[in-house]
Amino acid sequence: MMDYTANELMVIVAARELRDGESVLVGVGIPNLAANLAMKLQAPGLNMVYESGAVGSNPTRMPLSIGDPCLVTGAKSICSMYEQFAYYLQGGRIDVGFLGGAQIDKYGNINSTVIGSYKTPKVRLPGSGGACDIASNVKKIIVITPHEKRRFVEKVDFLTSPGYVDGKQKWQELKLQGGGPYAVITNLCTMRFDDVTGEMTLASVHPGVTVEQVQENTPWKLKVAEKLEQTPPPTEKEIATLRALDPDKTYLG
Amino acid sequence: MMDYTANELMVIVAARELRDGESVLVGVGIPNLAANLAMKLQAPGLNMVYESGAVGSNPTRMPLSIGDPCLVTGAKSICSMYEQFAYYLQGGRIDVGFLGGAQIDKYGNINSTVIGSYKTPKVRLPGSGGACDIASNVKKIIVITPHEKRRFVEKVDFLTSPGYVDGKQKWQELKLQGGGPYAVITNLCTMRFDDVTGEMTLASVHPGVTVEQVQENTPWKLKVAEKLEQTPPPTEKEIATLRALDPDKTYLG
Amino acid sequence: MDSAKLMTMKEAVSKFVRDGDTVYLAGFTHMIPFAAGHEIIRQKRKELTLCRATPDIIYDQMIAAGCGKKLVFSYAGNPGVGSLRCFRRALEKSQPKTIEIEEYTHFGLSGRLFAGATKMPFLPMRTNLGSDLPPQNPNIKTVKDPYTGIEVSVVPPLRPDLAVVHVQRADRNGNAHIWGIIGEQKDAAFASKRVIVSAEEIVDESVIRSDPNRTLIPDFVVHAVVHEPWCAHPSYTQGYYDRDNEFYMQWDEITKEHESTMKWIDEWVNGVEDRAEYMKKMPQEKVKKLLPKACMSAPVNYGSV
Amino acid sequence: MDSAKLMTMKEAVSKFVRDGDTVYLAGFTHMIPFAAGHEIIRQKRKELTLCRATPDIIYDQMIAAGCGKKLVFSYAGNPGVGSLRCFRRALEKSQPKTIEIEEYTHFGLSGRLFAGATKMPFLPMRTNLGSDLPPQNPNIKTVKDPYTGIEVSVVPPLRPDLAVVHVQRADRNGNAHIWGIIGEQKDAAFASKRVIVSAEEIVDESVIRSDPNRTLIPDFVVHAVVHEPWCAHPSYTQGYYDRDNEFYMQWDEITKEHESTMKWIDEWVNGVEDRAEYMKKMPQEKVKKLLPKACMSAPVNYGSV
Repeated sequence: MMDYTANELMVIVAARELRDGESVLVGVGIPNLAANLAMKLQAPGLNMVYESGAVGSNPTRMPLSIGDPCLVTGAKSICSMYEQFAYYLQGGRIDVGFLGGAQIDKYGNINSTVIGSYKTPKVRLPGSGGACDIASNVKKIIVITPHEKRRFVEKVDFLTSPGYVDGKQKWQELKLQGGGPYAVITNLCTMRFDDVTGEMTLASVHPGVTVEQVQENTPWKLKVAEKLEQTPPPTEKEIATLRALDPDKTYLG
Repeated sequence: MMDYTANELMVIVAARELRDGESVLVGVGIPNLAANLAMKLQAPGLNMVYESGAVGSNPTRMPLSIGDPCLVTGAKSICSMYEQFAYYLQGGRIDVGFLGGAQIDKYGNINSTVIGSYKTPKVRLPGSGGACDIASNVKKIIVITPHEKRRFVEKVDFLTSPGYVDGKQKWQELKLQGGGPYAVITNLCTMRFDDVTGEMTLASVHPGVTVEQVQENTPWKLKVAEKLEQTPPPTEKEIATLRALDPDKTYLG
Repeated sequence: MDSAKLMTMKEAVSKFVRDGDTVYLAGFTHMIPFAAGHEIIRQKRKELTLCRATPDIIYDQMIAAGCGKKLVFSYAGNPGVGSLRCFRRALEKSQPKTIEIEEYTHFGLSGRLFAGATKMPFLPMRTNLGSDLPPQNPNIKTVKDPYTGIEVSVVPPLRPDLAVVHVQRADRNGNAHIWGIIGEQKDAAFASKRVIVSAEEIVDESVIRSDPNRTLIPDFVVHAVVHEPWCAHPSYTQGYYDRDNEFYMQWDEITKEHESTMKWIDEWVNGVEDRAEYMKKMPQEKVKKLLPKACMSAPVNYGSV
Repeated sequence: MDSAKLMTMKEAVSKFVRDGDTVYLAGFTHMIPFAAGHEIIRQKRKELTLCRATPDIIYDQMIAAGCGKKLVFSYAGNPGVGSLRCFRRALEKSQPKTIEIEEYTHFGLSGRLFAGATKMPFLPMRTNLGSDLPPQNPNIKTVKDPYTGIEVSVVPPLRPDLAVVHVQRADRNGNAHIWGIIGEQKDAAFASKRVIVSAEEIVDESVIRSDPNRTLIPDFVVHAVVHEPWCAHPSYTQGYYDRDNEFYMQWDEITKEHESTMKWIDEWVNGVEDRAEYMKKMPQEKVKKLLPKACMSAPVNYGSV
């Protein structure tokens, strides 16, 4: 078995979630790598859309920001900022959106705005950007995050991007067109969401990880799926393809 | 004094209404000629915007439609249909709009939809197109029309594009951003609108025309301005410039 | 990349246009897809809800041929010429059959399409108030502006079943470059459930990728790609052929009676197999007259970093 | 044609930017007009309401220099790097002075600008619901959709006093060609009462007219035209120079303290006369590294009829 890092594992597990022909709203870093990896493997017809308005980019380097010039030259299409959000996201054209944040809670709500109170912040974070808009409109939200107690909280300090809010009933009342949180991928496991309650549920533990380890790093009593799975380890092909995508280890370092 | 036709006179009188630096929403035919004439004379910096999304066109021939390819090649800018109405008209960027129609009434309301009733039309006309949108949003509406009894009516069969509706009070209640009807130019005279009531008022009679003649061709008792003016006859320069614009007499025939 | 999208207009219409569909054959004066309209007539589609800001000659023909149940429009004239006589005969005399109408202003209808393309719940706009149109069309409503308290006019999104959009050049997956009057081309494609893109030229993906800002329609909203030169005649395609203004004037004569109209349709639509045959039938000196002189854009540098 | 529009950045800022203005220096990552921001700092404008979806380094600098009273934004981060430390210091510690905030999502803020550019009374959008943001921002309201009865989120139009928009090329009247990431460039120009366009190149009007579909900003909404090469550094101009990612990473170090930030500003902003001097001060091997290889668009034919 090959050696791999926690970041490599997360990227590979995330890439496996993508289906051929889907359209993905891609952020920089890990999600960008996951989408590019899926495209090289099982999803050659993946449509990559960037928040900056670039569609079907063909980057010659790993972009530092979603507005990098390398995402423009050789792209399929480019539109304005309002158009990107209006035609693609609100237009219901995006299947998968990747999100991250400082905190995520048991209903998949994400905080990327503030630690502490909004008016008197302990730590002021960048804010929503497109995150709330993505959460409200994509069919599947996938969150990739390190599994740490300070990130997994029972209730987020500030709800930036709605998951199932306080359960699936509330979500349905909001009449958002999106499908809600779909998977949370960490260095330890993959979690999904209960069909009825919308609560985060341990679905698959990664190689060498125990349920106890996951629970230790999750500050509430985590639900476990009836049929708990074992995440298949990365294949040699997955790892080799991934490393070729980030030879300078900009994101895999 | 030079000979000129009724159409030539209308175009020249209309062209005089345009100020340098104004933006004009131009239709084909007479209004197009008027705008082009003004640009060659007192308003070299006139901004011509077409309903089709073309801005600052530089046509090599007289267009039959506002979507003609000659309005595109060499234009300054082009935008989509929704954008044209949204950014330019609703955006409050247009000073003057030219309108015409089958009927116009004493408050400057225009009918270009139907003669008879809407459900069982006697004559079905093309409908609003952009006319109602133009009437609602430009600072000055200028109407150019032959002065005929069947066109001037006390009340239009169908109100396609609002003038002052049933008087200035109603207009103010509607909170439209446009300035309302500004001038009606016919082969006989120029009419303007009463500041207080919004009623059409004879402002200037064209060379050789009497007030009685105008009244005979207007089916209601037409108000006459306290200071009734005489329209100055076309100058040689106006006529020569105009004829050079339509050498084949497509619109001046 | 789904190369199976490339097909003939006959196949595209057969596969994607259904009786009873709400259709939007796009193009504001420019690039009106007449070849698609003719194929729909040949394949005898019926009960269609025909949406276009400007029905133009294309819907006049489809109405005469009996394809339409309803017309959703904002300006039913022959621009610069006069009436659309077939539309008027259907409305005024139910000939060949009656047609329902749903009418907007240009802003209203293009706004409905924009709202459909961007899935807005509804679209507020500064028009319609004071006009007699809203009382005739219950789809035009008002909403109180929560910021000023003023009643504003709103229209609902339009989401056609099918759009046909003609473009200058597309790759085989449907990424489309469009220039000149872009009208409702993009909005029609994004608003519709099924999209046929026809193109004067099918080009390599690298041509599209050399200028992504020119790509108004990306492949993944497109279902069929048809290589159809001269698709738009008697409308035009900027840089490829001029508008046949002469024919637009002749149409007024041709359509004086329903019978004379049908004679033309039988000869020029039902009497030909496809657009290629239609163009072969056209006098060649007329075709030549429609060809423009070249007038190229100054290129831009995207740079490679 | 008002050739008097052509002026230096110093003149443009002096003439069109006033204390207390609501300003929008446009550019989503791309073509951020740093030269304008620096000139505003040099001319000591204050009490500005700074609007940008992504405040980026440019507003971080203006906040550190004390120009801002309020920040209207949707993502206050250094993309791919981390925080905007000057913004955080102002918010968390009122250093150098306190700053008010008004916060939206990207869709919300770009929507406000779009609504401002098109003078919509208000803009309905599918977002904000369920988030904790609306309770913190009374400008985000709801309206009942008259077609479905559902409550939808709405935002009001944004109409800044001043916009600065950097472009690749413009003519001397301000007709501007823009390509690459077009962000909020067009909306900022149309939404604002006064508009400064700065350009890498001033070209003849004939270049603009050779490709009217590329003109996102027409002259008559523009008040000043500034020929300002390298205006956007450390942001970039597609086809002209690359993003200086290295500087974006260095900014995180530079701004560790307010003092170290002001030292940088004193050297690179107040210590130079204008953008030309700023560029002369830059190591030439660094400048060279930012120059891209050529990558030209395939031209299109507009045709002449």
